[in-house]
Amino acid sequence: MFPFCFEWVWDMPHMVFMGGLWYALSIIGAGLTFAVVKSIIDMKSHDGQNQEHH
Amino acid sequence: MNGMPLIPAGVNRCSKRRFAFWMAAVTAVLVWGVYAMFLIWYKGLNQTRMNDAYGFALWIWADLSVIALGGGAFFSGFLTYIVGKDKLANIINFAVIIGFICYSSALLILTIDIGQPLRGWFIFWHANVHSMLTEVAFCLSCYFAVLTIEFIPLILENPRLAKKPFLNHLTHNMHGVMPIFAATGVFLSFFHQGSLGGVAGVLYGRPFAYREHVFIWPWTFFLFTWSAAACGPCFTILGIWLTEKITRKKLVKQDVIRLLAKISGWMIITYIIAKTADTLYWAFVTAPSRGFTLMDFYSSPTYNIGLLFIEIVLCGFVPGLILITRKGRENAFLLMSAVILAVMGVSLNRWVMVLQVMAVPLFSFDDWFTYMPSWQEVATTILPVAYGLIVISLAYRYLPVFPQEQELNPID
Amino acid sequence: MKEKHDYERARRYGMVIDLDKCTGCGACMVGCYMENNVPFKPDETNKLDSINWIRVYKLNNGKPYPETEICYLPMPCMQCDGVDLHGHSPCVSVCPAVATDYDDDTGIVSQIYTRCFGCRYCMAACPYHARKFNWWDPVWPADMKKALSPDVSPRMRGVVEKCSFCFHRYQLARNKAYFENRQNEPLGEDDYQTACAQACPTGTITFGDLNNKAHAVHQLKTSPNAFRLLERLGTNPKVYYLTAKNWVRRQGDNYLTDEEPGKLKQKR
Amino acid sequence: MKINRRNFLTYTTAAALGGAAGTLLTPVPWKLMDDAAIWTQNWPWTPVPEAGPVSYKPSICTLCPGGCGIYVRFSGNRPVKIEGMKEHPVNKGALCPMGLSGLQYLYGPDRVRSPLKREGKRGEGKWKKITWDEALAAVTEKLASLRKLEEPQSVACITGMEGGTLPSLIGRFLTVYGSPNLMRQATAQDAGAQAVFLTQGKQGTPGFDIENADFILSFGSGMLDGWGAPGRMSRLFGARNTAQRFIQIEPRLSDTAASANRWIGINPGTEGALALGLAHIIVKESLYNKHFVETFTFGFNDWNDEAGVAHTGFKALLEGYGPENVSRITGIQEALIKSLAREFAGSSRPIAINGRGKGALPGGMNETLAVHALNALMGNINKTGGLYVIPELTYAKWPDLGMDGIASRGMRQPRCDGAGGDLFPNSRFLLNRVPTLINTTKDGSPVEALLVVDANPMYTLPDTAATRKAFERIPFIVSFSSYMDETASYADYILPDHSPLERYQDVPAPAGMSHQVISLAVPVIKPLYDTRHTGDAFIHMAKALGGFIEEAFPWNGYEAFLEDTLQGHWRILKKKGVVEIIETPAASDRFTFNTASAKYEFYPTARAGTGKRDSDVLPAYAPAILDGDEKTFNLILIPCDSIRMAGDHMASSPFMTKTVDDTVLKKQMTLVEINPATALKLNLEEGGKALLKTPKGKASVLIHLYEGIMPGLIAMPRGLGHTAYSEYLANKGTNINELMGPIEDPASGLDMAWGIRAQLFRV
Repeated sequence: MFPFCFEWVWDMPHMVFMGGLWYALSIIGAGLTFAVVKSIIDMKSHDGQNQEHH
Repeated sequence: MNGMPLIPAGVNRCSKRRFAFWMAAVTAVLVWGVYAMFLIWYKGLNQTRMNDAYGFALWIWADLSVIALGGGAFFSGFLTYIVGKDKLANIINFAVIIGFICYSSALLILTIDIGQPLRGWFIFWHANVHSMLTEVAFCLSCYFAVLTIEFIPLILENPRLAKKPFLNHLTHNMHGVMPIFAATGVFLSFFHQGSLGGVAGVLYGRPFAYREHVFIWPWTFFLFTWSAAACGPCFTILGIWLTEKITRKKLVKQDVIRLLAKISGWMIITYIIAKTADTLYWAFVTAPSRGFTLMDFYSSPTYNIGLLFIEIVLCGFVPGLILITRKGRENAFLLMSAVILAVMGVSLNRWVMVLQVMAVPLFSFDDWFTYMPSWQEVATTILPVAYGLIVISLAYRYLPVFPQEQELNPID
Repeated sequence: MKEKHDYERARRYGMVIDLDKCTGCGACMVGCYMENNVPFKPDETNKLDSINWIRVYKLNNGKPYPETEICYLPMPCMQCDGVDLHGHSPCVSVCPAVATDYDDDTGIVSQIYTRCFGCRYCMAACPYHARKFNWWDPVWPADMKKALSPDVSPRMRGVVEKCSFCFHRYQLARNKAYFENRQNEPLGEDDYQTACAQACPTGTITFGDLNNKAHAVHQLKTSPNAFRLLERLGTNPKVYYLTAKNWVRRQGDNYLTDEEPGKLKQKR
Repeated sequence: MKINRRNFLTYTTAAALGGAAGTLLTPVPWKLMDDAAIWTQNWPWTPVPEAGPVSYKPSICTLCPGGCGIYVRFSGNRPVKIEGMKEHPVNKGALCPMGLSGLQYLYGPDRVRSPLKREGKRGEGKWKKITWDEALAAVTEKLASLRKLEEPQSVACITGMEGGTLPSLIGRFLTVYGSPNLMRQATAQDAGAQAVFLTQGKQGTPGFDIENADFILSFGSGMLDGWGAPGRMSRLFGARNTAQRFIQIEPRLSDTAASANRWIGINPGTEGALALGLAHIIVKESLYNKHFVETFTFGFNDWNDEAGVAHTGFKALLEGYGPENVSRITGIQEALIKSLAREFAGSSRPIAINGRGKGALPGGMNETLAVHALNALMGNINKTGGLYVIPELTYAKWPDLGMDGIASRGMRQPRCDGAGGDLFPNSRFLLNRVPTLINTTKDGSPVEALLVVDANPMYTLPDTAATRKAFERIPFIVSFSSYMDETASYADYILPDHSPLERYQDVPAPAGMSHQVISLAVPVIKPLYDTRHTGDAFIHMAKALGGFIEEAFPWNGYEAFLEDTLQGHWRILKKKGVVEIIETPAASDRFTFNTASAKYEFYPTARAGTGKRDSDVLPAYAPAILDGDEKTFNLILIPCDSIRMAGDHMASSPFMTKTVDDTVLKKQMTLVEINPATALKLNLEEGGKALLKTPKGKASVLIHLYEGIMPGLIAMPRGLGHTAYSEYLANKGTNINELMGPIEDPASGLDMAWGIRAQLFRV
């Protein structure tokens, strides 16, 4: 899974597969971080007011 | 805080007593399953009737089936967020819940199924990128994470939680980035649905399962994704229909259902044509090159050629044709028959691609291998059903799952 | 990058099993049990729940008395080279956790018991049923633990095991060669033999390096009577069988009614 | 910011979540998971074998009479594997599954770990651990009291078939004690030995030079199913040259038949008739070795005795065995009988062998004589590729016996099995007759005390129910078994012997070998448990009994006795483990016979006597009269042997049982083989349940359809159905001896049974 695991090889299959994986994980991570951070900022700026979102 | 209502505003729910009674009944089944599960963890897989010939059995079928049926989530998400079928936003919550249940169940079943559950994480840590199962494990868990993320905003819409400012903002912001998650989910789903097909298709030692490859993917890779996308929505429709029957309420407008049914119908028809082509090529080119005739694979009383007919014609072409015709979709009986047939069809396909693969003898001095699950296997397979019912019940009671419910069931 | 496996030059250990010599005595099985710490249960009659690294099958020509013939067929792990001889044997390519691997030095398919987490995908992939699962905790009654060999680690419940061509013997032979300062020479036939080949009282099993002209298997495998099990699947087993009986050969693979064993165009 | 309950909760939750997230970024969770994974390898029931320096110790496998050479592989001081000894003349490296799993007989769960005294009822399994002093004192006391009553002949001893000096030591003990009743269960080898005595006048066992024969005609001998020394037989089969022909004659396609060049199905029990039928053709067509027959044999042609009485010879006997007649008896086509006879006689070194399966049952004496006659017709006696006689070893070095009156009187009593008496003068022991003799005695039992050494008669004797009934009437039973076998578990005292790898045992004349090989099994490991060599136990008892008995045993232990006995061989044996004596008799000695006529006797004069007609003396075809009426019991049950199963007193090891196919044993049930045609008539299906009934008993069995068995027969594997031992062997299937009874051969008294009538019902 990580390049420091001993079965890791820098070959095409590993790069494609793990590339895809880490790519997906980064998107999920970034998306989540964005939502959480933005919510904190929003909460501060709206002074704790609820927001209509529908 | 305690004064806040738990039940969403503007909808009617049954009495606490009645709900508790229902939950107790389902929980009893759940406890039975959990008991079996612990028995298996404690005593080992000898509690099952799997054997060296039948290393994959009931669970793997259940696993593949729930994932295929949970395919409604990714495909609805794809249609709603990416294609832009806004109408489907009315069922996307339910589709996500079904998906969540299916995928969490699948992961649970996998932890029961492996001989050394404490080493389960080796699949990530020591991943073999050539194995279809590795691909399944990665995409499955990632997609489960996505489903959880998709489920969270809905949970946060519970009236009591929605009062918290941070959670309120979080809901809003998560909705904002949802198309990105949905797209990621579609990407992951495409691969893991496919790699589940690949699991069987790459088995070149098993001529019943083996299929010719396109690049590194066997045909079953595409057929599995395709069939999950085609039949998953049918399971969503079936779920909605059952919920409506149980709650005795109309929850989703019929035009939404019909739209989903129409898309599903076209998917099924195209899928089954592809599946037919695949079957013909396999039966007349791939298998004979390995010394097998088609009937070699269907020579047992259990696994006879009738199965192929049921899978392709009865549970493939028939529901597909019903769903692509307007009259079929508009007739409630035909619609639901088609939906049930399609769900059965995809489940049967998964059954065949797991259990029949194991059953077919490869040597003339071997007989067909037989297998009957033990009660522990049955209990742990029913466990997700009970679990699913509990999650749906809770979600339906406390969360605004169906946006059209208020409109369809106005409270005087 | 993984070094490309040199099929012609590298060692490829294999077996040639002369079915016309096999009397079905089962000595190979017992020799293997003892060598490899194979466990045993009070009831071993369910052969699908019985751990055997090599199992002797009984084939029957199906003809009525007194035209009946039987033939015994010992079946160890075939140590497949896989499609196109790349080492992607049916099992190795599917194991999600690299718990089984193809050794480029010897062509032997390994199994790491402590790595295996028991998903059994390899068992589903193997057409020879060579892989066995530890459905039960192994139990050694009375003082039987004292007979366990330290060369092969006993397995635990929930993992897959299979014939290793007695790989530990290869390692011991290499160590010995190193101490005797002949590490640069290829191992001789006698330096490394599997327990079953050694135990076989009739000399049915010949073991050696298929690529080494000095080893008997090199020549034996080219016999017109040689065939491999289910070779039409493209598994490329390194276990060859010899028989003069056509009916046995026919049962070793699948043939359409108009096909004749040995007369098909074969990929090597 | 004020801390109140609400935001306190929020902050703690946030902190916990943050902490959890933070931890995930450290190696801690991975380390913990890794530990969990490692823990699964350290389950206390997953052993880690201790490593040690590797060494090999040579010895001899004594699990069967084969006497194969072995190397025991050690890891440190633990024996971990048994491998064949390449340089041993018998097996040359080859071993059978039993020998390979020998360590399971050392470490296994069936071992008796200390002397035991019965506590509950017989066979109940309640035991009290006692010391060796107590155990030996109890047995000695019983023996002394029987001597005091002047009834030493009421002590009997059953020994194993291994031969060697231990039975001789026990025989010496019994002689000086005053009992003639030393017995063992006769096998085909004993029938062969008697045939050798009758035809050649020599005491010894027949040896077959299969190595050099070019045509092997086996009358049902399971050459590859455990007959003779299995290691040797398998090795010979693997190394045979293509010119060698091997014909197997039996009603069932056994593993031996499957490996033969040709398998000829025959009506069961008619092998003797076929041998005579073949001889008929050979004689009629003058294909026999005329020089040998004319010069060195007696009774081939008709002859007149000293009194001038005319007698018929062997040639005249053969008149009645023309191909037509023999074909009718055996079910083999006339043309095949003729061609077989010509092929046999046309070979340069043909050899005929008999003894069904492993040779567990002796069979009829006439049948053995008829087969030996085939060898004699070809002159293949005591020469390359032929039938040799391995003379019995004599142990001259022992001091002469002094015997008191009690002993002398006791020794003059008739044997309790009737062997050597008027009825069966040429038989040395007839254990098969003992149960019936005990059961038909009106009061009490002729046997007051029974000592059982290396034997398990309660399992191995035919007609288990009768044996059990007889044993019930024996007041005092002592077993010296190392294992909790059926007899041991029924005994009053168990004085456990060392297991084979823990004890000295000399192995002369391995079964079937063509020349003398003496091997010595040496202990490779100190005894694991509180056991004692049976030889030591007997020497100890002799000393305790005092008087002449003590004087007869001047040795301080079995090892000293063995050293004294083996004399010159001892040093070589201690060093090499084996002495090989290959005697190539000088051409002049080769055909020297010790019979009355000093010739090879086709007409065994030793059988002649008052009232005996020529037809009683010549080896006419005398079929065994099977128990049961033909109409009710319309099928015939025959035992079948497999090298993967042991049917003798050494039971199968767990690993042997593990190799047994599921077409032989399924869960706790034996599968019997029947022909699909028979099954069709009886409405039986593969794997179906059935009830098997014989005049001796009944058993619940499963059905296995097998094309390779003659229609009308039922084959049942020998070696299953143990009631004692551990769960690895007990209650698995049916013991065929429960269904089969002995049939007394009128000529020898030996058990001539090869089957029994039976019926089979679907249930």
